This record gives sequence, C-alpha cells and structure tokens, in this order.
Amino acid sequence: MISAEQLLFFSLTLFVIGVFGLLVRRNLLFMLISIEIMLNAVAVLFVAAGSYHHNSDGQIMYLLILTLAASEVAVGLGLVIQMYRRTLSLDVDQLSKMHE
Amino acid sequence: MLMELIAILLIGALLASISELIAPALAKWVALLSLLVTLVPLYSIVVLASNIEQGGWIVDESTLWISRFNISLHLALDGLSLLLVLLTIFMGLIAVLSAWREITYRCGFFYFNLLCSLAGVIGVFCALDLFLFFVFWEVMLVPMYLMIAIWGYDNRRYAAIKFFLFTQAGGLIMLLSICALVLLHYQNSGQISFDYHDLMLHQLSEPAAFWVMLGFFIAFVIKLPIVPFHNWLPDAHTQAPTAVSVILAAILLKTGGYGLLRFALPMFPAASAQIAPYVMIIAAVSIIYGAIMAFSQQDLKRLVAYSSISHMGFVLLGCYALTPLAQQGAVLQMLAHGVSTAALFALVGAIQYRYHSRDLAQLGGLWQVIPKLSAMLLFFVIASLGMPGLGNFVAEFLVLVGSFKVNPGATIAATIGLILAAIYSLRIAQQSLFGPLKLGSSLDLDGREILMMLSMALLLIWMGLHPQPLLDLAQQSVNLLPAGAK
Amino acid sequence: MNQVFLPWIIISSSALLIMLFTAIKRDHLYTSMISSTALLVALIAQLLQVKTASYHSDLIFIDAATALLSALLILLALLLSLLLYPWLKSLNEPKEEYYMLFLLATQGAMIVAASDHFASFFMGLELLSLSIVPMIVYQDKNAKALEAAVKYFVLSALASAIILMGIALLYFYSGSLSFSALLQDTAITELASAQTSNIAYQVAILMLLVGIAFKLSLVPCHLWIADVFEGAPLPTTALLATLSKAAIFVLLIRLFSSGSWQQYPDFITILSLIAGASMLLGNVLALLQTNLLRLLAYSSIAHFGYLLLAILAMHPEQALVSTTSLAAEASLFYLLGYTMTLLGVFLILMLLASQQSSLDFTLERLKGLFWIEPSGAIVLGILFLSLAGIPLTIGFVGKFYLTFAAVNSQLWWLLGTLVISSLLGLFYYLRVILMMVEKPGTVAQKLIVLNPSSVFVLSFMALVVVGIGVFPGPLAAFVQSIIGS
Amino acid sequence: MQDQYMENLLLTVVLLPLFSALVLIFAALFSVRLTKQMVAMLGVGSIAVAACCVFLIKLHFSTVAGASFSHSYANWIEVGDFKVAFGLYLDALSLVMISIITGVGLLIHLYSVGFMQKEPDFQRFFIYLNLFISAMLVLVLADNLLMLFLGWEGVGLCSYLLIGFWHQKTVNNLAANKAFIMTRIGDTGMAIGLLLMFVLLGSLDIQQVQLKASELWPLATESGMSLDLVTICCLLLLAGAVGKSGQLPLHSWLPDAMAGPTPVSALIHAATMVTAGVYLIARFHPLFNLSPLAMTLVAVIGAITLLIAATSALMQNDIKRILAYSTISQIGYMFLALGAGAYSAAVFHLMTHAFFKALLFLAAGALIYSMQHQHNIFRMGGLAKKLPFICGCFLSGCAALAALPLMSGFFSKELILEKLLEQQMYVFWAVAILGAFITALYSFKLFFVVFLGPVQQQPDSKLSSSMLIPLGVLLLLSIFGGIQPQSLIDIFASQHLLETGSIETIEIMMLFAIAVPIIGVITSWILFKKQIFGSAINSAKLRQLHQFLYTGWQVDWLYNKLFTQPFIKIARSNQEDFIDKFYLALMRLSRACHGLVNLLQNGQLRWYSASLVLAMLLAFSLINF
Repeated sequence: MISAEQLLFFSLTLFVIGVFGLLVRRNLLFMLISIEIMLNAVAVLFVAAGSYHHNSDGQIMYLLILTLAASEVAVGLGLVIQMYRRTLSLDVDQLSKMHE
Repeated sequence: MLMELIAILLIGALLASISELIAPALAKWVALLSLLVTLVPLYSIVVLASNIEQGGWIVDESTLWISRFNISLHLALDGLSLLLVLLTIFMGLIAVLSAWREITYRCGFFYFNLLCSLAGVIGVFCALDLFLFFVFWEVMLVPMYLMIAIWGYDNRRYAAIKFFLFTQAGGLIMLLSICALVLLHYQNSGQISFDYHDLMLHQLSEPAAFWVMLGFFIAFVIKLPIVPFHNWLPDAHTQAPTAVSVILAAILLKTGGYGLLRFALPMFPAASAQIAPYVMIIAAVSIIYGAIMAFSQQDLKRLVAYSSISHMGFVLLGCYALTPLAQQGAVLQMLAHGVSTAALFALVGAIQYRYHSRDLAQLGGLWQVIPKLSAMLLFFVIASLGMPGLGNFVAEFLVLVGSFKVNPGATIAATIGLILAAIYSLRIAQQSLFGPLKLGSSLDLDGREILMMLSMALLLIWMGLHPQPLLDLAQQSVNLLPAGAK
Repeated sequence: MNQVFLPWIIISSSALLIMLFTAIKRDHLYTSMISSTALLVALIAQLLQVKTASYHSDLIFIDAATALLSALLILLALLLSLLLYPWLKSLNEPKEEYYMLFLLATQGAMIVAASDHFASFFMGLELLSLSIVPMIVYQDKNAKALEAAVKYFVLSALASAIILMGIALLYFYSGSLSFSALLQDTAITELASAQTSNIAYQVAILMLLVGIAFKLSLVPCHLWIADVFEGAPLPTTALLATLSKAAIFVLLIRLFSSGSWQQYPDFITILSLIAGASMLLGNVLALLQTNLLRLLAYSSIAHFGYLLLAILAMHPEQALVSTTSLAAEASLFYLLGYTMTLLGVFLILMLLASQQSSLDFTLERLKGLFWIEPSGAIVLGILFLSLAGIPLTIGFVGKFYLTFAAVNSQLWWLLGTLVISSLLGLFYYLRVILMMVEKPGTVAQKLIVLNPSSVFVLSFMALVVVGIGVFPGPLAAFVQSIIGS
Repeated sequence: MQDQYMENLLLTVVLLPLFSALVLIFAALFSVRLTKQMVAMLGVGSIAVAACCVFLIKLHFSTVAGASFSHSYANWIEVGDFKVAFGLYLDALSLVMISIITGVGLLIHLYSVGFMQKEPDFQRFFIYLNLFISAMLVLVLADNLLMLFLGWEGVGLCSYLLIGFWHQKTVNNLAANKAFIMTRIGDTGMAIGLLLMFVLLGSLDIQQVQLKASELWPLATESGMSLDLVTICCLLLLAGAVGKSGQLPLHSWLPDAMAGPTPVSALIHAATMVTAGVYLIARFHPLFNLSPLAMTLVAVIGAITLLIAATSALMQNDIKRILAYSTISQIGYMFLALGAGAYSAAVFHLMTHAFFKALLFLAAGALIYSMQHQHNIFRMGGLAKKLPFICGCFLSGCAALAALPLMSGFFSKELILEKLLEQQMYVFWAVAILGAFITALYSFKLFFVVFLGPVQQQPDSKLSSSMLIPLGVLLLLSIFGGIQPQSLIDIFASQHLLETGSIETIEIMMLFAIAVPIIGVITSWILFKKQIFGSAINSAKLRQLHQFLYTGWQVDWLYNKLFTQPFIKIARSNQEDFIDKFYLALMRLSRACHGLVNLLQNGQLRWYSASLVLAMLLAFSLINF
C-alpha cells in the first residue's frame, strides 16, 4: 500500500521535471509535452488526495484536467503548425522580436 | 451667487472656444465680455460685504453633492476670499488684454483654458468643503498646463510637466491629509463630513494633528512657492506666454497663501504654532535666496520669477508670525505682489513682443526708443523693491512689524532682503532701460497697454496710500486665525 | 431552474447559435448583431436581478455584489462587441468565429467571477484563457500576433499548471475544494495554526498566488503582458486588459471580503510587496515608453497594483474607523473606473487604427490629433486624465475611494508608494496628452469613418467617465447599498 | 481758524510740487506736447508758490519758544494697535528746513531753466525735481516715523533718478545705482530701528516716541557708555542718517553722485537731501540725549569723515568732486556738532552751508557751462578777467566755505568750535581746527588755480539771466546769511545747560580758531605761487600718498573687495540653482530605473516562464528565511 506522502512526493517530482522541461527546451513541441507532464503530475496528486480523503472531488478534478489537457493540446498544436508555417522551425527563442 | 460667478466663466469659456469657429478674432472679445459680466454678481457681493457686520461670511451657499461621504458643494466667501476673487477677476482682465496681440494660434482654445483656470481659482478661493477645494485645486492645473504646453516658448514641454508634477505632488500629499483629517473627525464625532466648519469644530490631538497639518503645509508651500520647493516656478514662467505668466504670478501663487490662511493655520493652531519658528526661518531663507538668485539671472522673466519667490517669502513670514498685524500684511502682500509682479511680467511680455528677446545682455537703452514703456517698467521695478507709498511697502512693513517681536532674527534677515531687492530691481532698470541703445527702435505702448499699466499702477498707489478698506475687509478673516504662540 | 443563470444561458447559447449559424451560412452582420443583442439582453437580465440575486451552491456563489460585478463584465463585453463589426469588416479573415470565441471568453469570465469552488473557478479560467489564445493569433499575416499567442499560451498553461498544483496541494491537506469551506470552515483555522509548520501548505498558497499574479500581470509575473498587448489585435487586447483581469479580480474581491486573512501575516506581507512593486515597476516601465500599447500594458500593471491596495485595505491591523464595506466599495469603484476608462482608450485606438498601421502604435501617431480630430482627441484626453486620476473624472473618484480606504487602514508605506508612483504615472499620461496637442505632424491621420455604433460608444464612454466623475453620488450610494448589505 | 489756515498752507506747500509733477507726468504719458516755457512755468511756478506759502507760514507761526503745530490730515494704516496717519508737524527746526528747501529749491529751479535749456529731456528733469522737493518736504514735515520714511525713500529715489538723468552713459547709471543701494543699506538699518521702536514704545509718532523713550529709559544717561536698548535705537537711526548724509562708512557714493546735472548736485547733494541725516538726528535729539554712547559715536563719525573727506578734497582735479568731498567734510562738521549736543549750531551750519555750497555748485555749473563741460580745474586758469561775476561768486563762496571772518560760514563754524570747547571735547576741537585749515587750503587752491595764473581755455557761451539771478541771490545769502535764527536756539535751549569752561582759555582758542583759516589761505597762496598744485610728483612715496588720497582713501577699492565681488561671485556661482540639480537627479534616477527594468523585458519566452518559477522561489524564501 503506497502512502499519500509518497504519492505527493512522486507528483511533485513529476511536476518539477515538467517545469524544468519547459524551461530548458527550446522546441515548442517539447514545451507542450512538458506542460502535459505537469498537468499529469497534478492529476495524479488529485487522485491520490481524493482517495486519501475518501471523497470523489479528486476524481472529478482529474476528469476536468484531462479535458483541459486535451483542449490545450488542440490549441497548442494549432500554434505549432502556424509557427512552423511561418518560421520553418519550432525554436521559441526566435520569437523575440518584441522586447522593450 | 458664487455658483453663478463660476458658471459665467465656464459658459464664457465654452462660447470662446465655439466662437473661434465663427471668427478667430471673436474669441478674445467673448473672453473679455464674460469677464466683464462677472462684475455683475461681484458687484452685488461687494454691496453685501459693505453692509455686513464684522466676522460673518458674506455669502454662504451649500448643496449636497455626494451623499455617500456627505460631501456638499459648499461655496462661501468672506473678506479674504472676496479680496482674492476681486484680484482674480481684475488680473483675468489684465491677462486677456495682455494676450490680445500675442496669442494668434488657436486663440479660441486658449481663452477657453484661460477662463477655465480662472473659474478653478475662484472655486479654490470660495470652496469650504475640503473635497470640493481639492477638486478645484487640481482642476485648475490642467488648463494652466495646456496653456503652457501649447502656447509656451521653446522648452515648454519640460516646464509644463515640471509645473504639473510639483503641484500634483503637493496635491496628493494634501489628499492623504484630507482623508486622514476626515477619518479622524469621523472617529471622534461618529459622522463623516468634509465640511470646513464641522472639521473646525474639534481639534485633532497630537501627533496626528502635526502630520495632517504637514500635508496641507507642504501642498501650500509648494504652491507659494518656498525654497526648496520653488524650482517649478522659474521654468514655468520663462516658458509660459505672457498672459499665463500674469495669471501664474498674480493668482495661482496666491492660492498657496490663501490655503495657509484658510486651512493650515486655523485648523491646526497648536501644530502651526509648534512649527512657526522654523517656518519663519525658512521664509527668511527663501526671501534671501530668491533675491540672490534673481540677481544672478540673465533672462528677465526668470529674474522676475525668482523675485516673486523672494516676495512670497514675506507672505509665509507673515502667516506664521501668528500676529494679526503680520497676517494682515501677508494678505496685503498677496494683493500687492499680485499686481506688481503681474505688471512686470506683462511689461516683459511687451518687450519680448517688440524685440523677441528677454535677455538682459541683449536689451539696453530702451528708454531712448520706448520711453513710456520704460517709465512704466521703472515704476513697477521701484514698486517691487518696496518703495514707500506703494502697496508692496505697506504690506512688507506690516509683515515685518508683525513678526519682529515674535522672531527678531528671522525678521531682520528678511529686512536684509529689502537691500537685495533694491539690488536686483535696479539691475533690471539699469540693464534693460538705461545705457547705450543696443536694439532698433520700436512702437511705444498703445492705448490698450497704457490702460492696463496705468490701472495697475494706480491700484498699487491706492494700496500704498489708502490700504484701509482692504485691511478692514481682511480683518474679520484674520481675526478668526489663532492668536499666536502664547 | 434559478433565474440567476439567465444571463449565462443567454450568452453561452448565443455562442452556440453563432457556431451553428456559421456552419450553415456565414454572415458577418447577422453574427455581430446576434452577439450584441445577446449581450444586451444578458446585461438587462443581469441588471434586473442585481438587487435580488442571491444563490449559493457548491460550485457557484452569487449575491448582489457578484451580480453587479457580472453586470459590469457584461457591459464591458457589450461595448467592445459594438466596435467589433467595423474592425473585423476591414479584416480579410473569416470573421464569425471571433464572435463565438468572444462570447465564450465572456462566459468564462463570468464563471470565474461567480465561482465558489476550485472546479468552477478552474473551468472558467481555462475557458477564458483558451478562447483568448486564438483571438490573439486571429490575424493570420501578423508575425507579432503569433509570437504574442505563443508566449501567452505557454505562459498561461504554465500558470494554470501551477495554480492546479496549488489547488491539488490544498486539496491534499484540507480535503475540500470549496472556497467558502476553505475560508470559513474549522479545517482552515487549524490549517492556519498548522501552516507555519507545514511547508507544503505554504507552497500551495504561493502557487495560487503566483498563478493569480500572472493572470493579473502583477510584478514579478508581469513580463508577458507588454508583448501580448503589442502583438495581439486591439479587440483581443481590450478583452484581455479589461474583461479577463476584471473577472479574476472580482473573485479576489469576494474571497477577501469574506474570510479572515489577517491571520496569515506572511501572506499579507507578500501581497503588500507585490502591490508596491507593481505600482512602482509598472509606472517606471511605462515612463519613457513610446509604443502606446506597451505603455498601456505597463500602466495596467500599476493600476492593478493600486487595486491590490484596496484588497489589502479590507483587513487592516487597526483601522481608524471600522467600516467593513469601505475598502470593498473602493476596489469596486476603482475597478469600474479603470476598466471603463481603459476600454474607452482601446475603442478610440480601434477607431484610429487602419489594420495595416495597427501593428506599431507609437505616440507619434497621436501627434496633433487634437487639431485634426477634436472630438476623438478630447475623449481620449479625458480618458487619459481619468487614468492619471485628475478630478472630475471617474478615475479620480476611484483613486479617492482607494486613498480613503487605505488611509483608513493606515497603510502608510503603500500610500507613500502610491503617491510616488502616481507622480511617475502622471508624467507619461501627460506626455500622451501633450503629444495630442502638438502642432500636427506628418504621421497623424484622421479617424477611420465614424459609424453610428462607434459614435454611440464614444459618447457613452465620455459620458460615463465624466458623468460619474462629476456626480458619483447616486452610483456611490447604490454601490454602498449593494455591498453594505 | 488760525489752525485751519495753517493746515491748508502746509498742505499746499507739500502738495503743490507733487501736483505739478503729476501734471507733467500725465502730459508725458498721454503724449501731450508741452513747450519748455510751459514746463518751466509749471515746475518753477509751483515751487515759487510753495515758497510764498512758507513765507506766510513763517509770518503766522507763533514765535513763542518751543512752539509747534501739528495736524493729522488722513488715516493711513490702522491695524489693531498699529495706527499711522498722514500728519504734518511744524516747529522751528522743520520751519528752517522747509525755508531752505523751498527757498534754495526755488533758486535752483530757476537756475536750471537756463542750465537745462538745450536738454531735450527738459520735462523729465522738472518732473524729478518737483517730486524731489515734495518728498523732501514730506521728510521734514512728517509727524510720524513711517511718513518720514516715505519722504526719506522718496528723496533717495529722486536722487537716484537725477544722478542717472543722462542715462545713455552707463557710468551715470552705475553711479546712480551705487548711490541708491548704499543709502538703501542705511535705510534698512533705519527701518529695523522703526520696527524696534514700535515694538518697544508701541508708537511711531515722533513726539510720542521721544516722550515714551524718556519715560521708559530715564536713567539711561547714568548708565553711561552701555549698549542699552535706547542706544541700539539711536544707532539704527544713525545708520540711516549716515547713509543719507554720506558719512563714514557709507560716504563713497556722494563723489560719484556728481555724475548728475550740476543743479541737482547743488540742490540734492549739497543743500538739502544730504543734510537729511543731520535733520534726523536733530529731530531725535531727546532720544540721542538719552544715550551718551550714541552721541560720542556721532561725534567720532563726524570727526573722522571730516578729516578723510577734507584730505581727499585736497587732491581732486574735478571741480565737482572737490565740492562733493568738501560737502562730505562740512556735514562731518555738522555731525561733530550734533555729537557735542550743539544741535542749534549744527542746524545753523546746515543752513549756511546750504547757501554757500549751493552758490559754489551753481557757480561751478556756470563755469562748466561756459567752458564746454570742462571739469578739470588744471585745464582752467586766469578766468578772473573773463568771468568776473562767477569769480566773485567763487571768491565769496570759498571764503564762506573756509569760514573766513564775517562770512556766513564763519559764524556757524565758530559756533560749533565754541560748543566743542564748552563740552571740553578738546580732541574733537583739534580735529575740527585741522579740518578748518585743510578746508581753507583746498578751497582757495580751487579758487587760485581756476581764476588766477595763466589763461588756458577761452570761455564761450554767455549765461542767461535765469542763471545769473539765483547766483546773485545766493551770493548775498552766503555773505550775509550768517544770522542764526533765534527760534533754533529756543527749541534746543533745554540742552546746553552745562557751564562753560574758563573764559580766557576759550578766548585764546577762539582767536586761534579764527586765525587758522587765514593761515590756510596764505599757505595755499604760497603753494600756488610755487606752482606746487598740479605739478608732477617725483617721489614714489608721495605719488602713492597722492593716489591714496585721490581715490578717497581707496574706500571704493576696499568695498569692492569686501562686499561687491564676493556677492557677485556667490550669485554667479549658483546661477542655475543647485536645488534644481536635486530634482534633475531624481529625473535621471527614474530614467535609469526605467532602463534597468526594461532589461528584464527581453522578449525571451523561456526567461518569462522562468520568472514565474523564480517568483515562487523568491516568495518562498522570503517567508521562511
């Protein structure tokens, strides 16, 4: 039986991995993936918490997050295509025309 | 009645801006007319004033404005306010006349702003509800700002923004003070009110009173202005068109002195008495500093601006001597300085209009070509150095007499200011009027200008030889003030 | 079925209607009319029930105040929608979807404003931000738009992830997701006692805070806003600047007016720091900014800093006078004033912009506007004065309320910051006004043709800003009656 | 009835010149052309009428000892206990003064009609002159200090305007400024005195002030040489007097003031205005009597000034400068007399001095007028035959100045010396004698050099009658004007009750005093014969001495170093306001901050996202550490 603390630790680790992924990767696609990782980490935590507290809110949130993830991916991929169409690359660092 | 006064000006402003569409030349006539129309309610007010018993408010009208905070449109007028309102209208006329030729670009909008600022100033002089007072205090800046920014000289943007920022800084601090004052009053009396009389009723306790008073004090002192908050004035004056300089010098600075006499002193007598000695020293410093600065200037307008810093020092000195004599002097000084300095600015403007230069190094020997203008300039220069028989002397002497027994040191320092005044004033005359002629000939004063100048000159002489009516008018207001640090 | 949801139903159903309609036959005019009328009806429906509205379920909490604020949100949307038509007409993209997204965003905003549960809050938030992303990148040919979209998308995704993590942690420790439960129930109080010991709990709160700060673009999470403002098409920017921010802030107001936050001193400190930093940095950033949109972006940072002041004033250590409602009223008034004013500015900019030149909105383009297009310039000038908080404008009333509340709560240091930063602010607002009254330059051009709707909107704006600025009495009394109750 | 009559007369005397000045001003302002005759009529006529009024007043003024007449015409300022009215006060002293002012004034006006005939600014000249007369009358007739101050400043202003009358030359303007500012310094002291007196005595009415003072500080005389309040009051008044009367240390403006037209020098800088200081102290003699220290100081100032001025006069070439320095030293005599308590003698000398110095100046004016504006005496010579009348004027004038027996100056100066002896002020007496010697020396040096010896330059233009008549009258006055008005002695009668010293010593000394001027004349004759005057000096030491005296003991140089230059340096150094720097610095600071925070806006998405995470970490660490 896995204790809630362990799950908490796990999901936090996953989340941090996601964050680092977002920060270090330049490729928009990989950034999307890291975001997915983060969301999943959260989802895991919700489920764990739900079972820990013996109420179903956690699962409901999990479903919501799933839908969110889906729609985010949809929009994100749209952007990815747009970007590739324009700049033939997915390097976000090139997207810095606007500053000061 | 006061509502009408302000309304007339605002309507006049609108008409002026509209009339430009018909004919640009029309605007100034409309402005002049609307100013003249204000004399009607003013006359009735003066009549009221003449047959009112001492110590009362001549006019007192109030209607509820914002029920949430129990704020009302409370306009009232006593001797002090009346004097300043009269000054405002008179100087408004002078300003319109001095802009007569000078302003050609978009004059409709110019006179719109001019009249609006006048309306705002009158509001400041009449408002007895602190919120209303603050509103007027802020609102009158915008047209001034626009006038400097649009019709000013080369460096106008800088000057305009500097002017606005300085006053706004004071204003915001004052807003904090007002809020604090009202809330403290609320705390004690359980009813929220911005009304002057209500807030006068119970005095704040230390140390709150001190800080609240400080907020008001700073705002007013910036407006006066007093060293070290004076830097906006020279720039504003040098960049502003003549008419605006006239308004600025004659009226706007007076709002500061008025604020001190109406709010800072009577509302916080203890706190004021507590800081009075230091304030008097500051006043003396700014008298001397302003005079020295004036001496070192090359630009005529700048010189006059610094001189008015020095003169307003006397107002502060008088206010914080906390003796009726000195405060009477301060009131009179406000009026006299208003007239004399405005006249100087008008004349400098006239010179600039003729020669496109205000630089003392370039001017010289004007008396040989334009004797009338020079004679007038000489007269007002003499007035500003405090020649007995003219308004400024009486005012300054009253201030000095009133403050001597309170704080001899500061007073004597201030008296030194008289010598310095002589030095820089004579420098104006010598470098611009006398000596070999450096510039070509030009037209002398025309009828309009002679009318302006003569009226101001006569006014000064009247103040110098028969100030009694003015003093009596101011009497009642001054009597309300705290009777000194006893 | 409770009638408090009537506006929601109207809006969302009209969104669906537009979707179907578009599938059958594209017609720009009808679409815009549908959306506008829908919003109008919704607004009326909302206003009718302001006094009476009170509904509380697990997910949604609606009382008079919320109803009023949602009315404000709908009003903003309505005004914006009135100007969408001329702007979109000049575009050569398919137009109808924009209305749908627009309505959905509005819907999301309203959900956020009324949410009483993390689930509903989260749903609304995502509805809002996800529908904004396509609106940003709506103009295909615009490289800046794409950049803005990507930035906004990635960052908001990150932010929502962080928020979610915070929620999850909270849920993990408290076992509840309902705000009222978290705020009032006993669980929270023991958590409060525990929180100093419990790191994870702090992390949760901080995560939520950072997420909110991002959405409101408060320092230090403010970096994105300027780029998005600059890149996004004007209507989207307007929506982002007013509607989405307002919605979240409305929620904040409600959360703070209920609940007892003074028992989290750390939290209050952080919030005050954020407030102060936002005021200062926002204005400092805008100080010499020459791009009008960036300038507005930075100024909005500062303004939400001011708004935080009102939030902080709700729970003082010691107040001069103990009036619960004052701070809430202040925040509401300020929010109203600011959003209205800002919306007005954007509307005028939309009128000024022909779609080619809308990309770079430098101050130069306003040069001499006053002499060329007096009506527009006067309104714009008034709006900027309102932003600067000069009396006789709604902006001043808001600022006055704010100061009054803050002084009452004796937040002296923040007030000092307020004074300094509003001076800085004044500097650049005046610069804009100055630019308009300059002698006309070469770049200045006339407004694009004024159609009735835009004239109506403009005059309405001016009316609101000046009218409420001069006679705030009735509205103030009304607001007091709403919130005081 | 009687009073009514007096009131009106006095008022006319004061207002007439003012009125005519106003008429002329408005005529100028509305560019009404006036011929020179009309201007002259107005200008001179008003003074003439005023003079007649004064004569009438003299007739009606009761000759009872210490009689006085005062009337307050209108209220000026009244604030609480501060009351000042427009009131006139007439007693023997002011009577003498107004007679001098109107009388000599009339003559000089008449003279100027001729002298200024070629001047285009004829009208302006008479405006100033009339203004001056009225201001001076206000000064001497004022019954309260504030009004006295009004006149006091008024005459200062007029003298400023008249010194700078020929304003095209910068030198003149500078001289005018110098005069005004230096006197202003004294006046400011006086103003402070006014403040002090009001605060201490609660009134500005001259008579009341003195009454109250003598009540308040009755024992001041016993307290001796101490710096008590009354002394301070006296000293502050003295400052004003010193400034106006060109006494040390504020005397250096008077020689430069000669830049003005000669009639002005005669009227203002010899006869009337510069003696206002003497009048002031005489007017306040009860107050000064209360303070021995102040009295001594007055005497000391007088003595020193007397010597310095006389020695400087000795070395001048410019005829007007010689006369200017001699004026200073003569006023020094008056101060000496005042210091000795011999007020009547002082005023007496004031009167005679007014006569003969006016005569000398006008004659000098005539001389310059007819010598193509030649000022240097060494360019003249042997004019005795060419200009016999002027020569006569000069002769009698110099004689009176040198106090040769039986001239008007003789009586007054002898009186002063006598009084000095009575007071046992032997040192001062010696100084006075020395002064008398030098006076004789330089005055006759002037006379000899100009009128005897070889002819150098031919006079051309003839003098108009309007210039000759005043000369003639003044000539007679300066010879026979030495009758001391009895009334003077009466008003000051109370003062000299001290018993005189042993008679015979005094007589010897008196004889000596009479002899000294004659010796002086003789020495100057010898020197003149030996061609010493104007000859080049060969020893460096002497040349230095000459230079030193020529520049009036280098006072200007000293003041320039001490005050003027430092002041200008300070002012210039801060030309653009160091306080402004502070605000500019604030501006720069905010700009710098703007640049700094803008660096964060680098447009890098990954930095933006990092900022979120960093923010969290920051907040976290802030809470926990």
